[in-house]
Amino acid sequence: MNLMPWLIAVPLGMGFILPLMPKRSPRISDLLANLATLLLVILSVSLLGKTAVYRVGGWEARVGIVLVLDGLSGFMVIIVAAISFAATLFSARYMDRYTARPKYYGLFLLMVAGMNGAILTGDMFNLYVFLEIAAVASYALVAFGCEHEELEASFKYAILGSVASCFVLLGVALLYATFGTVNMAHLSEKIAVVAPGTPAYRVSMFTVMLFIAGLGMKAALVPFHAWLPDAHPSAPAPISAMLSGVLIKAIGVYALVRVMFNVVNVAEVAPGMLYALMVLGTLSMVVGVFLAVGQWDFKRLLAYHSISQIGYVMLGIGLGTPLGILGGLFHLANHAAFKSLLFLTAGATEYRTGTRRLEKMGGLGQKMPVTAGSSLVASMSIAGVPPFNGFFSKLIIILACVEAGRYGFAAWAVIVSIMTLASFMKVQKYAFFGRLKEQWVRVREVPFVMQVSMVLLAILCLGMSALLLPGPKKAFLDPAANVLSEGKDYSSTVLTAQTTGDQIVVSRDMGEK
Amino acid sequence: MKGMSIIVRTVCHWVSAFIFLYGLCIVVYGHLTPGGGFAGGVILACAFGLMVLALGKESAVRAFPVGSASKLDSIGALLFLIIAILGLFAGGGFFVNFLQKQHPGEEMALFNAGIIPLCNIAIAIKVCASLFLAVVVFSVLRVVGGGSDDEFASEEEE
Amino acid sequence: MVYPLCVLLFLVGLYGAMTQKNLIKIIISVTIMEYAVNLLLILIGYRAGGIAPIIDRTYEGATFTPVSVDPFPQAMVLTAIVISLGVLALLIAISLRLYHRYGTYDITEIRRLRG
Amino acid sequence: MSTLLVLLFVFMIIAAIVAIHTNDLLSAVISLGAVGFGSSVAFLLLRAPDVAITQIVVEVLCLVLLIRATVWRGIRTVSGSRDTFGMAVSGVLVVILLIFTIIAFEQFPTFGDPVMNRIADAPANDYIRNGLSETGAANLVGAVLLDFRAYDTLGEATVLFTAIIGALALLRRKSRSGEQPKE
Repeated sequence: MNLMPWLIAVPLGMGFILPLMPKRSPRISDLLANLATLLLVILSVSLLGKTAVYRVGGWEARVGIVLVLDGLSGFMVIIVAAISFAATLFSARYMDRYTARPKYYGLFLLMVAGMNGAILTGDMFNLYVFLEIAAVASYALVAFGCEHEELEASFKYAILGSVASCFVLLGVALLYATFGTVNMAHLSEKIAVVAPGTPAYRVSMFTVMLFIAGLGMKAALVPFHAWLPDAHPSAPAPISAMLSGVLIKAIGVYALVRVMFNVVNVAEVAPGMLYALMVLGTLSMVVGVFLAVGQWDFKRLLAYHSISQIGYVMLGIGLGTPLGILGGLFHLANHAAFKSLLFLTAGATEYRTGTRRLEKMGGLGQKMPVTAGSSLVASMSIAGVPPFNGFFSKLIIILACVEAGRYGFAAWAVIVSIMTLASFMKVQKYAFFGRLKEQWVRVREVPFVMQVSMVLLAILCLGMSALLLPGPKKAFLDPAANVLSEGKDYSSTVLTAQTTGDQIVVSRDMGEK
Repeated sequence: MKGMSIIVRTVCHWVSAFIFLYGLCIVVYGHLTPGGGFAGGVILACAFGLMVLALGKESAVRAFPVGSASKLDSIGALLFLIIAILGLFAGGGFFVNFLQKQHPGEEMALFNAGIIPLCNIAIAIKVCASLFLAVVVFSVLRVVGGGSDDEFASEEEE
Repeated sequence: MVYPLCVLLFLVGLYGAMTQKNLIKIIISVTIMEYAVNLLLILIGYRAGGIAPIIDRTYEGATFTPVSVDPFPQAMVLTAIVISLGVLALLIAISLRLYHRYGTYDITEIRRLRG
Repeated sequence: MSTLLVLLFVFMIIAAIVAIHTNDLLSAVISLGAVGFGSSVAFLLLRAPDVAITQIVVEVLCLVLLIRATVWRGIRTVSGSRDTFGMAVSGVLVVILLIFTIIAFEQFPTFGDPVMNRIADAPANDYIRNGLSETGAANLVGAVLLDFRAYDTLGEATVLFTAIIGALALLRRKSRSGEQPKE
């Protein structure tokens, strides 16, 4: 049996069941939610390296909806599953402070289902629908604590998100009116033969702009970033980790990149759009880090760094060269690991000390060694210190810039990297090193499950550098990068897939090239 | 919350019964005539909403308790998913209309179109329950500006 | 003539969402934008002199195909309408809670965050 | 037909402007209702009875929710000054967008010429030709919604479910358990 629909059915079904669970015994909800995310990890790893097209309802790609598993979507699904497992593990004790735990886990899993659906779908309108599931769940989760700041941030986020969704739906409508279909592969086939200057070309360029505005808003690229520094710190820590770690990538970066490379194939049709992507990326990179340097709120600082690091991803992918795309995607995966770990450690210090202000902390490393250690690992990774994963991905992006002759962009990337290092040295100095303050003498390490989830992510941060070794690179990174650099192959892969008995439609392996 | 005058109550009692029947009709004939699970579900919820507005929250909640509404909400959604997964086992694929493929009914008949009427019913249950919940929760809240949690009374009885 | 008017409706909503200072007015503006997109989709699917995409005994087989309007945008719009209803319900819940916390619907007074 | 639609659209645009510019919240909500009912009539004129039914009932429910949430609580008017600078900037932005859209729509397919006429392999053709024989549903919108693209409908039901669960979670009586982490 093909496992692909279960990637969506498992979190969806568990999300429907969990709100029915009794409020009095929160451990049942903990157990079920962790079970679901663990199952997702197993499912996504077992699908690694496959290229498959699944026809929902048995209809062919043109008529019905298809789920497409290729190098890129398999890569994203694993990231989502791994981070959500760490986050549910962390939630088990962290959420003791909040009520209504069954609803929390229900919303959490529905958000994961939305992300998985958006990643796997091969249909523009379906992308919009699943985007909305993930987005609506995240609006509710940001406001979950019902405090002043959380509600305010959530309202701002929800309004901007709804406007962004309107843009996306408008784009889908225009594509449908012009090309008569919303299937991504079918659209791509039709857009590939459009000549520049024709009305259809003009409409598709306008649509790409709408998608950059709409999905860029979800990815928090700079002119559209205003909601992120409010929304991400306000949420409970595991949700901040999910939002910064995977949500902005799954429904922002991934969706935008999929549309731009595989549906419209801007690399050939309109290279100017790629340049726009690079400019937006660099702008996010620079503005994000400048805003982060002056921050004293631990989580808010991390949120500004998310904007900056997403800028790196966009810069790498926007280069359009195979090396740039590889670097961008590798940085995306790395950022998911270290940024969610950083948010979890910020949550752990807040859990024990009750404050997010860096200047009030100090010397916590003596009392919370596991938290401090994993935070150090993550800080080194995000700052790009050599043996850690962040160093390699940033290096690849900078090398790709140089290779493509974009020296200005490379220079900005180096400058931003140095500023990131400075900013995280400040975090480490004020929070974990230095003299222990009087008031924190009685602080203890966080509960065991929270430590486990942080240590798991720290190991991931250390181990991900190994993805650049030839073997893992060929299995994990290359197939994902090939999907984008060979953007026009997407339509033929999906449309020419052969049907076999059990609807498992496997076409040629795209990683082989 | 008190209801309205006796005339309004009596009329609404009758009218909501008819609205309810109309909603059911829309749901069941969804695959033949305009309408379907969503429209029908919203109409059913409107029938309950009318009762909430006219008779007061207590009598409406007596007819359709909030606790069971929130359970029906999950169950309706789950039913829809189960129909989809049944397709995986009985028809060889997620969401395959296995009933229609195996037992095609007579065209234009009520019992026809395989899983479509079943899906309509599941959706109607789900939509009706969730919108009823929305109406009840939004209309019974006593929100006092600048209050603390204790003054905030959203009642979702277990 | 019809399409530009539809886009104008969308832009009126967008203008409202950008300029209004009241939570409920912002929600109303976003809802207007959603209506405009739904209308655009249905306009796209219309066939001049067409009939509704429901087969009955008078129009069967070959006589139906050339006159029916496009059912696909209608299905998309049904989905979009329900999604916007859900988003609206959630937005109202958030603004009710905001009113409970701050005692106002005016966003210029709801400003604890600096972003 | 076309003139009727144009008149309806002009009515809706005026209602939308009223909804945005009035200072009375009740009038704003009622004007939103006018836009919604206008679009419902437009759907009916455009031969989309399913959508018209859904739009009108959803509209009723939206109005009930909005009025019960706001006006019922005695909050009637919008206070506060208007930000002229912000309005000017937004106005310019909207005008720029309008120009862009007009360029994009310049040679947009003419109204009343659906994709089935222009594009031979559009899925809409399959839906109309084979919808009844393959799914058994005479209502083709139902056939698309619940058979050809049932997966979308699952997503849509999930969005509604998520939103309602989220709303219930936000409106719960007590948000923090008050339980301090055990020392």
